[in-house]
Amino acid sequence: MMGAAPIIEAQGVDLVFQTADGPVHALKDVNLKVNKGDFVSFIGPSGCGKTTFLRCIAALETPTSGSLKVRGVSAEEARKARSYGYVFQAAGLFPWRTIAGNIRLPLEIMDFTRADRARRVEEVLKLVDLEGFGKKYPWQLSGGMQQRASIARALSFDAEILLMDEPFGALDEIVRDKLNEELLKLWHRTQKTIGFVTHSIPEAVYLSTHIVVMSPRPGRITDVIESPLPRGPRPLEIRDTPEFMAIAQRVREGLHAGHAYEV
Amino acid sequence: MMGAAPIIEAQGVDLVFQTADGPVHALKDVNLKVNKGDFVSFIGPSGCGKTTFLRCIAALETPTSGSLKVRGVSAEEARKARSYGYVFQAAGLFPWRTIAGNIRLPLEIMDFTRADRARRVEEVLKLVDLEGFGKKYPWQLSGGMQQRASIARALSFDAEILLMDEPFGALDEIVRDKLNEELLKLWHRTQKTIGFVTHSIPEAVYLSTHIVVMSPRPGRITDVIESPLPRGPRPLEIRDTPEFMAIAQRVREGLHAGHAYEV
Amino acid sequence: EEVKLQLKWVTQAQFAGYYVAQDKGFYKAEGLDVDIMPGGPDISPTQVMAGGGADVTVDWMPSALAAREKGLALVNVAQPFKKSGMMLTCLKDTGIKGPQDFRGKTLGVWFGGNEYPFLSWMSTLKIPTDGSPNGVTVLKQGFNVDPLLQKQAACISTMTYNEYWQVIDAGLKPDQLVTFKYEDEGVATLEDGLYVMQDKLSDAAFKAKMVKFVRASMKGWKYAETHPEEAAKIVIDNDATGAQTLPVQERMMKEIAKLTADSNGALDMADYDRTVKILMAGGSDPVITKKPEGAYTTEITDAALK
Amino acid sequence: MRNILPVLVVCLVIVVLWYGAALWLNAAWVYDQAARAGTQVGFGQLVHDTMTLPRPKLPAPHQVLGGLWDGIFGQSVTSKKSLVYHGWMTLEVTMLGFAVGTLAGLILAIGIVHSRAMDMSVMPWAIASQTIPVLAIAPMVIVVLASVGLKGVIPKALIAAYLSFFPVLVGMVKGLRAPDGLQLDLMRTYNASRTQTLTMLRLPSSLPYLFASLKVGVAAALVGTIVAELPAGASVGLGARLLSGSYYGQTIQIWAALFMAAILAALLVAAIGIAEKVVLKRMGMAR
Amino acid sequence: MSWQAWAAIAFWIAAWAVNGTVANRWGRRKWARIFVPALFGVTLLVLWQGLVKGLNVPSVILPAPTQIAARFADSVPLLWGDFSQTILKGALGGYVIGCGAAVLTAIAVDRSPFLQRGLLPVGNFFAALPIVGVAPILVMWFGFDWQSKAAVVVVMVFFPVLVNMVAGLAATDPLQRDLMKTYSASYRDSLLRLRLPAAMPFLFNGLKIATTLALIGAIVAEFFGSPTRGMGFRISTAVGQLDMALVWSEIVVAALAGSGFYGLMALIEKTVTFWHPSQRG
Ligand SMILES: Nc1ncnc2c1ncn2[C@@H]1O[C@H](COP(=O)(O)OP(=O)(O)OP(=O)(O)O)[C@@H](O)[C@H]1O
Ligand SMILES: Nc1ncnc2c1ncn2[C@@H]1O[C@H](COP(=O)(O)OP(=O)(O)OP(=O)(O)O)[C@@H](O)[C@H]1O
Ligand SMILES: Cc1ncc(C[n+]2csc(CCO)c2C)c(N)n1
Ligand SMILES: [Mg+2]
Ligand SMILES: [Mg+2]
Repeated sequence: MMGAAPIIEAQGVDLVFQTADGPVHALKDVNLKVNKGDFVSFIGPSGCGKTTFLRCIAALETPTSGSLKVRGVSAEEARKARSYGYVFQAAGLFPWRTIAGNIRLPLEIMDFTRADRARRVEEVLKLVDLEGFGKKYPWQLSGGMQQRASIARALSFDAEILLMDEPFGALDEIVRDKLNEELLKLWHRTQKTIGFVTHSIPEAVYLSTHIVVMSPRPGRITDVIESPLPRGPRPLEIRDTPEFMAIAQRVREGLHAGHAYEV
Repeated sequence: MMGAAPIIEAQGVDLVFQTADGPVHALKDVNLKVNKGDFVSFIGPSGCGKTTFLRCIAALETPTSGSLKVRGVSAEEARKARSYGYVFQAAGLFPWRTIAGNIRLPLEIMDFTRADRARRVEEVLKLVDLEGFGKKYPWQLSGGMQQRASIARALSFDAEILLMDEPFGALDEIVRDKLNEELLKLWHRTQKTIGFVTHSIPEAVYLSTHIVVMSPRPGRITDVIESPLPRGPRPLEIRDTPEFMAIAQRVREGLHAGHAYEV
Repeated sequence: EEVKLQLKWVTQAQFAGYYVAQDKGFYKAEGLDVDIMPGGPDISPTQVMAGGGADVTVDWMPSALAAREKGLALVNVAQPFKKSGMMLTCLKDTGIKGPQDFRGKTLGVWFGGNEYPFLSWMSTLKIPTDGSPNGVTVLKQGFNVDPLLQKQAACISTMTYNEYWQVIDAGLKPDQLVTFKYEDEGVATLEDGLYVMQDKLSDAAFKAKMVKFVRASMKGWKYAETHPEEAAKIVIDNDATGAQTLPVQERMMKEIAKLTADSNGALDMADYDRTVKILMAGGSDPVITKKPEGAYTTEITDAALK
Repeated sequence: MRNILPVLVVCLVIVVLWYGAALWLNAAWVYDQAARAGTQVGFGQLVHDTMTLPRPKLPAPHQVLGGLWDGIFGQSVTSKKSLVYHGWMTLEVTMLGFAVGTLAGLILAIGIVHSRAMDMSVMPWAIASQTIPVLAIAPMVIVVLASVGLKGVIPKALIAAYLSFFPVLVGMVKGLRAPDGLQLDLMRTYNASRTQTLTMLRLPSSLPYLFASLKVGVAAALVGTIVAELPAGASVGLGARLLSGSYYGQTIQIWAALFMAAILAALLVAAIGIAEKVVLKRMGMAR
Repeated sequence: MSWQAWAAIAFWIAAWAVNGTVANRWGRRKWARIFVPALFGVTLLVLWQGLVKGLNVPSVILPAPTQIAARFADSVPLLWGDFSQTILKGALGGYVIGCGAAVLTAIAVDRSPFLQRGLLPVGNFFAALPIVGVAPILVMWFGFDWQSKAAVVVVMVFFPVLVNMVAGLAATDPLQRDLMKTYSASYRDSLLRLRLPAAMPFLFNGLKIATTLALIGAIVAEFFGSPTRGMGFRISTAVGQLDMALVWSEIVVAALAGSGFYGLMALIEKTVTFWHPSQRG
């Protein structure tokens, strides 16, 4: 998280929601630099502002104050330049489109040529291991497969950044393990910059180059942990190593410190 | 899971759902004995029949064949005798009733006296750490608080058995840890028999006296692991002990063995 | 030359003269292309005229004069109907023998411009229509004679040529009924006349067209009077709803003929004066308050009947 | 299919009740007639008479069926006495009015979903517009349009449209707003234009709502047409049939026309139901 | 077209611009929620006035809003009499009876899926019988006074409310039903404590639709026979007397009453179903 030209750079980002019950201070003085190729996980208790911060990066939310630059320009301009793919917690596939049709959606919107579209759809379907399922409808697939399709959709137009908000939150542990492994491979292959929100400490530690620990009310970054784990392939068993456990422990402590809770 | 008079006893339970796509064999030859005071967790991949089996015990589903006795009578009779409290994955509170009103619901149905109702509501509200929230409506509470309210509701009429279907599935890790700890205390205090469905290996190991591992298509019990961990209080740190890890590993292996997957 | 004629009611022998003139080519012989537009319960012919939707309309004089006082300058150009066919038909077993027995009873009346003769009659009889015990209770009568059959009213409004016979057809015998013809009670007002907008009459071409129209129409009427069976057939052919039946229309045509027989189309001044007098005699609530000026012209019939 | 038996049972109950009601309601007339004729009626005579009156207060089911049968099959379809002929006339106007109303509702809904100002101003007035009794304004509309030279089908269709645009408007505003925040956010991450969001997200996800409101709308259009047929120079159509039946006290004719209208409505709704099945199936939305 | 017409059109454009800005800038404020539709309504009136005056439309065809207002002002007692005959007696009476009967029927058939499957299609068929055909028949049966109007209203509101209520009673989710089963709750308990409360949002949906239907039904029925008062009577007779300003005054009363009635039901809905997501705001 050092280096000359960070791809995401937040300085003093503040965000206050005006609600019926009064203002909610969702983000307070958030500072963060993400370099090209980093895999950054955001972890923190429910309501601490992880989603909100990711949405700020995606210009789906506008900070009340502070500066947020993505690829050197404002988040809004970066959105207009289609700089990122976004994966939501729910797959959010359109039920009236086939899997291929869903993946084609951003390509149609961005005016890719017909031939290019077909090629890319094939490509990403292969990437997420869904060849042959293009003609199926979303509800004909299992939850895990739907989630992979939604990742394929975010990858199809090959944006530089991939933002993922608890993409595996709804899946069971074993499916999740498998998708984690695949995501890591994919990241490695494509060298994208990834922002990843999760609730799971092992998941965060297993995947990331940097783990951002947040605390709630108002949402702040309490710790940014750089992972000593290899940037290369990480077998699942790495989770049983003492190194892994040590980082996990550090994350856990960070979390507990910030957890001033009423559940 | 031995002993003279098991409180739950399943013998050769089979359940086939007739669906539009043909029959789904959800449970196949399930045999299980649960003794009074046991804390039994059910774990297994998605779709393996955990929920279905719990629902059979609650007589919300009727096995196609086999015998299932609860407290020595049929499951249906046990339901009519209000032998258990059931906690669903979603809190399922009635939005038009306050928290206290929701907890009062089973008491009203079961014709408890007015004074008794008030006393019990107060009692269980305290038990789940929600004193002072009785007058709030469900939607005014966080997810964790709602889930605790739903547990309080299941506890209020003091049934002998508590059946819980992924009660903490929707909560974040830290909240979950805390609720796990409290559930354990509660179980210890009340000496209830608990059936508990979960996806999380640490959760299952941390809570249970017995862990039932299931495998899908058709749903079978592949392993029943008796925990060597103390029946008394278990601090959260127990999860870092080698003993704990060993059981967790055994569960994980059992799971992988049964996981014939397409994700 | 096009003429649009708005009728006051649905297609039936009441308007046979026009259909006959159309069917027998009397209009065509005058070089006219006449579009006969049937009316209905919710069609106010005066309103259609005001909107310019028709050149000439069939209307009752009370309604036309009332509209004239409201500022809609309708002018009578011909009067094919000499006599009034309106009457009040009562059930004998209600005990009604004469108009004085109306008090305290419920009477069915048509509204929508047809209520004026009744109201005038009641005010000449000095019977209030407010439902007081000393007066009569007025019902807005629907399209049919049910109120009498179902005994919801002691008397209902009927036409000699139509509703009266419906009552008979429904199974009541003439001797079970008591009828009061407006004609006999001395309160008859002029019915189906032809009316046009006053401003159009300043146009010589329009006047010429009306002369031809009235001449052909009267020819039609006279033909219908003498050939009731054929006239009824023509009416049936022109009824788009398919609801009319030949025997009913033949009977109606014969009754209508009694009303048109004494008219050559020209407005009889005595009838006109009587109608105006009755309408103005409304006591506190007359239908018209001042003597109408220019509410008729004899120019058209003078020219047509030359 | 599994509804057939229950429907038959309910129909049977209704028919039985209906016969009872016919006996009860028509008895007064039969007794009156007997009294006027000075005769006595026994029960058998009473049953026979109440079921066969030419102008009953309530026609017996078989009389209505007879009227329907005669109206549909007993006449050549071009005859003015044929219910098929009048039904067809009504259907034509209904379809035109329905098309216009649907289009208007759609356009307004799209406007409302895209413009806050329209949303805030149009909705309350659209609701108010539906509290105006159509039967009251129908004659005026007919007269006004006649005065500018519009006659025949168009004024009637406009009244039908006036009734049918509302359900479509309400349903489509709901439908076009059906996409959840996630789906809309997804489109934003693609920086999709409003038109793209409309065609690729809002319209497809509004389809189930569209069909639901089309079913209400087509029934409303039929009612509008019939109302418009009353004052429109009572000429053709089921409305005119109802009116002339009423005018001549032909209760059986009224009931036959009424049932014909209800059958027409049922057929139209069923047709839309079929279209719904086909479209949703092709879009993979029917499971 | 004369100057009035052009002025009205200019006003329209200006008002549209004002509304656009207000809605976009202050759209969430309370005053804007009233101001914007109000200005829109005023614009409609101005446009109407301008076009009627500008195009010289005869007042027996379409009176100008000012004429209607004047007529309204000096016939308040008459309008009130008609209002109480048609709305207070006919519409309201029928509304209460019809909705009440529908709710009770829904509860009665709720226990029998067989009846539901049979009744609803048949019900939908009868609901499609056009009111203009039914009204004369009911007038014949129930007489000329408000009772027959109430009967028409009953027929009109019964099925929409029934259909909504039946849907509402079935609207509980499986989890909630299972919960009641785990308590081994009686039919009465689950009806009173689960299904009735859960049905309320649906019921009010039906009740709101029924408000405008009730109004229309009561007015329309008067066209087919009535005593000499009532809104429908006045409308149909005033047309014959070319008193279009009075006709429109009655229509204004109908629209006001309809909107008011609808608003009242919406208000009651808000208090009864305060817990429903759509009401929490
Ligand atoms: N649109 C909004 N309006 C008002 N408050 C909001 C809005 N979105 C989020 N919040 C509030 O902002 C805070 C941060 O929410 P956020 O969704 O970012 O949390 P999170 O860390 O993603 O939580 P979770 O793990 O539960 O997804 C919360 O208190 C939330 O209630
Ligand atoms: N009502 C039903 N009708 C038909 N099939 C059903 C029904 N309920 C469950 N099933 C099927 O039975 C199997 C077991 O389902 P069950 O819900 O018990 O799984 P589970 O172990 O609880 O899964 P999860 O972890 O996803 O909750 C699945 O294949 C499921 O699709
Ligand atoms: C709403 C209504 N208005 C008037 C009449 C009566 N009416 C006017 S002209 C005419 C000609 C005779 O058939 C008749 C009967 C009615 N029946 N219904
Ligand atoms: Mg979040
Ligand atoms: Mg489950």
